[in-house]
Amino acid sequence: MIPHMDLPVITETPPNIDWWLLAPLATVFAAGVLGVLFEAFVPKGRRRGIQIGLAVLALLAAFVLLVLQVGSLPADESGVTVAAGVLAVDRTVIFFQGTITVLALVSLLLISERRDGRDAFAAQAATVPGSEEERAHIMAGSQHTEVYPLVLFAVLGMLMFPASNDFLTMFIALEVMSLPLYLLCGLARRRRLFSQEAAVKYFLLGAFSSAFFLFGAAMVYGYAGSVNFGEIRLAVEAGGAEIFRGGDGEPLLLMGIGLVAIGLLFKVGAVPFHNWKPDVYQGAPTPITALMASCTLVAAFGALLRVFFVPFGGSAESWQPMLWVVAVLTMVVAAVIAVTQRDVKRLLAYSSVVHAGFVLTAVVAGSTDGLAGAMFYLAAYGFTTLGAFAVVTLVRTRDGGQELGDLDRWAGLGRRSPALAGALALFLLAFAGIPLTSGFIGKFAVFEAAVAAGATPLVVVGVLSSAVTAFFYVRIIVVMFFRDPEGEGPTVVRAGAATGGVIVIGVAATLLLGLYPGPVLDHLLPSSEAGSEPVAVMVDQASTETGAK
Amino acid sequence: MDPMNYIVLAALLFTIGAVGVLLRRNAIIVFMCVELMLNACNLAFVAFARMHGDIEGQVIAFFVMVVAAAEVVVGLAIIMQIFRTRRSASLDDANLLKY
Amino acid sequence: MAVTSHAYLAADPAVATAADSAVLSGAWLLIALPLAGAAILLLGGRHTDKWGHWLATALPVASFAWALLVLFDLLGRAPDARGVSVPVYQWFSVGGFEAGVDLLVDPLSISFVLLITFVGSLIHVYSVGYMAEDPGRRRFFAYLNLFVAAMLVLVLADNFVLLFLGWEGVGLASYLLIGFWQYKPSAAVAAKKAFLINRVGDMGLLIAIMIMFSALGAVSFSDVFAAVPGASDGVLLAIGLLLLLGACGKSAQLPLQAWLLDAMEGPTPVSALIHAATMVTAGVYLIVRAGPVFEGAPVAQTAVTVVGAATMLAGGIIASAKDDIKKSLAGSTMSQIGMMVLAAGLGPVGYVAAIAHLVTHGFFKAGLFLGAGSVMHAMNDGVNMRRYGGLARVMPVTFATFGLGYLAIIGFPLLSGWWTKESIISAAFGVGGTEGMVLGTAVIAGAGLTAFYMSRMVFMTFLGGKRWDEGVHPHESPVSMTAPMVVLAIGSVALGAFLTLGDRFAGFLAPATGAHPHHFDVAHAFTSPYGLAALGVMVVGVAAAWAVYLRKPVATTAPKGNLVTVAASRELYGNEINEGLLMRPGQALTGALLLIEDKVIDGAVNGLGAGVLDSSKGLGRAQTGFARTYALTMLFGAVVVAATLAVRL
Amino acid sequence: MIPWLTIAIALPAVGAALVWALPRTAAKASPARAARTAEAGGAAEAPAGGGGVATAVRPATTAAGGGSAETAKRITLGFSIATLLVVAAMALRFDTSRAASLQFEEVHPWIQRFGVHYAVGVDGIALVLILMSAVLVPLVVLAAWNEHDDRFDGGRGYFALILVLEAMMIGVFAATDVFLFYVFFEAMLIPVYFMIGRYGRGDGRSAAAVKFLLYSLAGGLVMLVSVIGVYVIGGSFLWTDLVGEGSALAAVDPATARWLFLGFFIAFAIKAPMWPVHTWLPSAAGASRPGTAVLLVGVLDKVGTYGMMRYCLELFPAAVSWFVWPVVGLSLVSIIYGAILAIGQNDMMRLVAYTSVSHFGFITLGIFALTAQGQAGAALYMVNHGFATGALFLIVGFLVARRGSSLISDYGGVQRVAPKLAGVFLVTGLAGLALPGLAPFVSEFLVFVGVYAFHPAPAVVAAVGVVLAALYILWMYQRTMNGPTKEGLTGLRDLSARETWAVAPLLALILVLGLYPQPVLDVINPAVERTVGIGSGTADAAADGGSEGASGTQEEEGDAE
Repeated sequence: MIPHMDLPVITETPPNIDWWLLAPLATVFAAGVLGVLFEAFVPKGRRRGIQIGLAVLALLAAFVLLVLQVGSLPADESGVTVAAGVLAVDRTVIFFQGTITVLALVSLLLISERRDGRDAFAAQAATVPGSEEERAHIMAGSQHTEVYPLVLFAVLGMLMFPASNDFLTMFIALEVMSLPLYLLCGLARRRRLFSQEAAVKYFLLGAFSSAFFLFGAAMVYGYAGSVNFGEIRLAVEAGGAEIFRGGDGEPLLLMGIGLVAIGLLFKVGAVPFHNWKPDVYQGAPTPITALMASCTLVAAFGALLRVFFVPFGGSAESWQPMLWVVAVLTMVVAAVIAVTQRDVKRLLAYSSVVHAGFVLTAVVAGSTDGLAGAMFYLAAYGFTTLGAFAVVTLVRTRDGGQELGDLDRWAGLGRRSPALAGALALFLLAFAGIPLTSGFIGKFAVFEAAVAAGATPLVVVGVLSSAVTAFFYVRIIVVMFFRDPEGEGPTVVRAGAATGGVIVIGVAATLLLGLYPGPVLDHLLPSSEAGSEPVAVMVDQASTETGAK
Repeated sequence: MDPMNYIVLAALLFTIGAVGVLLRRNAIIVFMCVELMLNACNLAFVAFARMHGDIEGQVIAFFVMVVAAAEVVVGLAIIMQIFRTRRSASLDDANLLKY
Repeated sequence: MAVTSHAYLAADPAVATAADSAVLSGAWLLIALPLAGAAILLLGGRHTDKWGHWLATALPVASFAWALLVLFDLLGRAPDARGVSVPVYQWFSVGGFEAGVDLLVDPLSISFVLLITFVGSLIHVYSVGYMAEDPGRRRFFAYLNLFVAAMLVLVLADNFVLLFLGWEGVGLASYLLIGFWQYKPSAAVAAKKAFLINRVGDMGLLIAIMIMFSALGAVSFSDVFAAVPGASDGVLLAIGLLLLLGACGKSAQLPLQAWLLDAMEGPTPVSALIHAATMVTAGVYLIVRAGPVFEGAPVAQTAVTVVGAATMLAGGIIASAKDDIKKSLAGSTMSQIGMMVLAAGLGPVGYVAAIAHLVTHGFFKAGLFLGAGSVMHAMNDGVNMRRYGGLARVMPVTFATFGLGYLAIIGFPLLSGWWTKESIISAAFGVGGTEGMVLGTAVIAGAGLTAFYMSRMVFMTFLGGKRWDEGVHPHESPVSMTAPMVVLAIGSVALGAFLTLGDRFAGFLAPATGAHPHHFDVAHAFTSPYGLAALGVMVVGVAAAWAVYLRKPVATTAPKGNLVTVAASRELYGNEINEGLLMRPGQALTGALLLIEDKVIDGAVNGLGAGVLDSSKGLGRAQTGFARTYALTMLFGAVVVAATLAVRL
Repeated sequence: MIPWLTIAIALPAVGAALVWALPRTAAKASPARAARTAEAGGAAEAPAGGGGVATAVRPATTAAGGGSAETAKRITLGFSIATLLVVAAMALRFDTSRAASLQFEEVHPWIQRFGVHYAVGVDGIALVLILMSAVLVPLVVLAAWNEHDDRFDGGRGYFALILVLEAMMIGVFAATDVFLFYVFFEAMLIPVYFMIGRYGRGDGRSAAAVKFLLYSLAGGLVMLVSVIGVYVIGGSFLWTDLVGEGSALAAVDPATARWLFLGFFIAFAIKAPMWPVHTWLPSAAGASRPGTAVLLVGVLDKVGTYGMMRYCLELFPAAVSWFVWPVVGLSLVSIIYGAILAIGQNDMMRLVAYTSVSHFGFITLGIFALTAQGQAGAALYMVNHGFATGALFLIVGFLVARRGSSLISDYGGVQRVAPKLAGVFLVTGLAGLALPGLAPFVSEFLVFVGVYAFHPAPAVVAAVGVVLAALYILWMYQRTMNGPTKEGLTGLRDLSARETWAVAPLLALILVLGLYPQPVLDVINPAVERTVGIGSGTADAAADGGSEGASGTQEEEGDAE
């Protein structure tokens, strides 16, 4: 029977909302709203400091709350749903949210970094590039402190995305996450034309894809009679809502899966839904690129894993072939294209596409180990990629102006500033999956899951493509260390405390997760003791009332 | 009549929107096509809600409208910005970033 | 019968213990002494320049002395107890494969030891004078000592692996000594050539050892020979032929003869010791030592005799045409060793004859070489006999000694060569049948050739008119050089008789080489038809040489000559054949492989890389920068997704 | 009990950290100076820089080296010697009677989730290989002493990398956990990659480094699949759990076993290097400093052959028989092909590299002959080859240090001016052509005997390599050392004391192991018997009756003793 029929009753006894479990999201949300208010009421001069403080505090608080929540989760069952079943809270979700919060904090360091009083963002985005008033604004040293509230909202969306327990919430989370990012992409201080173009492309394609997602959600709703993941799971097992008991609902479900998949694969940037990534990564202000490359990817995969494992978990054999094809395409095509890239940010964009492909192999595995592998991979990759982008922000053209994207002009960096180049080299080796770095453990985790699930051919493709990727990572090292600097070579602006901190954190995480991943793997990640089916560790209550304790 | 027809209509609208995105150069119109796709989704939700005989789908439609509105705000801002810079709203003019 | 003839080899040899006799258990000193000399001189460096050569000379002498003690010790035993194996230490062993550093002291090996150490010592003495001015004298003596040590290992080894060690050791020593004047490119090339061709032979020996182990299950003489009766003919034949290949390499037998004449680039003492008296005879030793195997493989034996006969004649022909005195002697060496190999191929009958001739040849050939060396010394290192002549008066001692050696080698009755050559001839005919006839005749022909070219050499060098280059003032050599020549001359005269009369040597060797029916009868040697024939051809040979080279003056430059003489002087085109058959194809192959490596194997990899790059550029094109194209690709993606999902329907 | 292996691994690692931690005086060089040294360095890197180079290098080094470079070398030498002492002390405690079983075992859980342990231990083969590595490193350091023409850190980084590499080399031989082995196996590439690309010789060095890395990485990644497969099937990474009848891995069906075997084998074949995946070696050797080449060819490549014995054979006995003949075939090609190409080379470094291709052919041949002699010979060959080829590379290095070129055509008549150097060169060369009395002979001979017992044909074909070896060594020697002395070489220095000390120990080892190898064999044999047990059955299948019967009896006798 369908619980919604007696909706009026609920209005009399309002659903019990567990604020404690909602607290992290609420904190970030509140901070965002507060930030907007500050924009309105705090005088220009003081805004920046306050905004940064607010954002950092909010994220820290959120993280602490998340850590505390782990304790308060019922030990026996995998987790609970809150707010009338729209959000799920289980250990997987908390891991994703925790990772996102930390990564967001780190990238916030990058965002807040500024050199001789100028951060990475346009003085006044509304002004036309090269125009008089732009110059005036620059002179006046005006700046967009709205960046911080926007980041907070984006993070809010990211935190909701993997936690949503129905398609509507997920759609909203998707938009809450994306809309601020669309704007942030357009705010670069230098090369603003690139930045604006990136924003437009990201926005239109993003909207396009979310339309697909939504239509898919509609189809699923049509098939299952509900958008709640738990309900859908039951419906899939039952063969559809009772109007389809004839069993002719299958096409709807498949359409739904497909369209929803498109929306999510776009966000993770899987081939052939990846085109936006290189352009946007290159055009956006590097700190924002870092944010997207780390946090957004984690969030998007969190959602993707949830969708494929919980509501569609019952019909794995129907979507697995699709993911096989996409994964192969992603790993091969992106790796091959990347080989000839010249711009470091585009290169990193393609590399993130390839890594998305590797994670997809774990999704294909469709097992708890796969889930765990993907989670570890994403966390490890997030830190490494943040570090890499941090290094990118430091390498500038001779005139000290904009970042130097062209790799060929990085020659001799390794001899000029060994520490920086060494750090980048470490990150690249981690991307390439060399042992003793986190990248290797991650690769091993996902591939192990895939092989265990019988997807060995996929893994073979994976290792071959990672051999290809190794080629261009190694090429950067060659340029930095083995070539003599042409002329004066690039300048390296002194790393501010923030950027330096980011790099140090990146190095530390990369090495630590590579040398001693045990604690994370054993304690933070779901283990297959609970059951080889991922749903065993992901909450999937059908009833909307279980949020009540 | 068979409520399934509404679904077909929704699919039709969705397709028209998608094709529009592919064919039109003007950013504004492309964006409107996306809105059309969203509305197709709404129609589908409502129709299904009717078929299932509950109101969940209809509620969703309202949420979607709100989101769409928010999207319009952000979208127009971005498009305006690039329009002012380039004095053109044509998507094809904006291709500095490639290869 | 092979086994019975090698009675003590088949039975486990009496293992010498210290209690048994200190002399025997100390047999390793024979090797250790010269080896120590080499080590001291090489590691000691300049410090040893003063006294190094005297030390190096003293050590072989010491070895010789010890060898004498060993000899008497053996003589003091019952003939069948004269084969004593002296284990020193275990070299290496793996799962049933045993290779020990074990020495086998028996009549055969000890005769070689005596020859090597005695002649070796003399040559050391000679070299003291000969190399007096050479800056590298210390190195030279070190190499000589090294050679003596290696050669002793070769003959004393109790298993084929250790024998192989000595086998390649002498090869190395010969390489070093041929190339002693390495700054002369010709010397360097000759040295390399010698080592390479020897390596081909060594490969044969190596494979033979492999077969022994896997088919006969052992590599020590006694075990191998014990296993011979049970072994299949095929195995024995294979081993025999491969051993023959090894022997050919070391003893410069056809088809591996090409290196010996070039080896004359080395200092003359080297030619005397290594390329006349000792090393080149190792092949004969190997064949005799491995007698049981060959007796088990008649075909292999025939092959041996054929090779021997062919080389004997070829060597003689070459020797007859060379104007370079040392090369001519080298040809003669080939020829004589061919004779020994032939004899060794006859089985037990020939063994003693072969070894006896080997020993006497060691003396007179060494003497001849030393004589040649002293002549060259006198002629400012000129080697062209057409620039010699009439040296008899100037260098009486050299002439006398050389002459005695000459008479000995051409088989002048009652001199050393005569006895041993006669016994070979008789052994050859002793085989009987056509084979006997053919081989015997061949040997006699060879004797004739010997008479011819040796007389030619003597006439051109010592007799006739002076044809010296201007500025050459010949003189007799110092005592340190003449003394050894005298000693060797004495040997050339007397040794043959001493060994042969009363079958002394035969009796001594019998337990090692197998009892043999043949008894040497002097009278018979003079009366028997082949005895007379041998004398006849000798006379003819001398006469012919006299007619050409003494009766009318010798041209100072070689005449064009006819096909035969040209071919002979070109060493019967041996080098050309090697070049055409091996070198050029080899170079072509190398070039081809270099190309393949670059174009095919590396090319494949690089091609792969290029392919990736191209496809990368191609796929990169899809990134047009047009948002609408991206939307299109997404739609294409949607189609892919739909298709892959539709699989389910 | 003392964790010997861990100490041996940790010691060099600590040393490396120390060397890196040194204050860098080099970077502080004034720009003008840097520029000047830049030219000097550039000149030095040109391959045929000519005699002038040797002198041109000096100012560069003095400019950059600074005090720290000198101390760096001292520290490096000290730590490498200390490591050698530790390893030697361990070897003395090694119980030869139980050489077949692992000793000095340490097992600590590392990543529980994947059942990964930090597990080390050595059997006879691993022990001798570790010893070899520990011996080579100090000598390499000594030989590379004056090779720091690097103007940015005075070669300090180079010596640090050497120590890092040593730690990993010991680790890879000691690892008894497949995952740990893989970690070292892959991680080792990085230091070598930098040693070639950053501190190498010539313009081609970065290309060569990339080629090396990609080749090895590709192989390693293929192997990763097999490693995972082993874990998924075998349920553990501990070598001790995986081998033997009872293990889940032994029960796997032959088809799967073959795939897993192949995965491992490809990686090892690339590392070894085996024809046709050998082409990275000549370019890498040609572009690397002699010291690097020693460690690369002398030790790193051994990991390939060692892996074949330890992992391919013992983990997948079911698959072995299927691979025997293909591998034997490839080995033969490697032997002949490598030798012929060596003959055709004009660059000594490349020449020696090709000779190694040929020698590795012998090693793999011996391994897959699956007879006691063959495998013992192969194991011994690994050690001997390390010493012999190592010495050869070092001496070529001395020539390069003098003349700035490794081209044979740039030399001639060296013996006249530098007899000591020429003599040492000759002896090592003779070792290279396996002259009896020198170490390589014993191993090569054992391989021959073992292979013939397995089947005559390959043994006979391989025997041709003996002749070719003589040709490539002696011809190189003739062209460089013999003949009239080339002009420009007349001033050539003979071996310095330092250089003598760098090669003398190797020569001594070559001689001793050539005349009395039994002690080493006593350590190796029992370990080998394990794998022979695997092989013999398949050998029966492969080899024909006659020779097989003999070898069979031989093995029994061997066991009896």
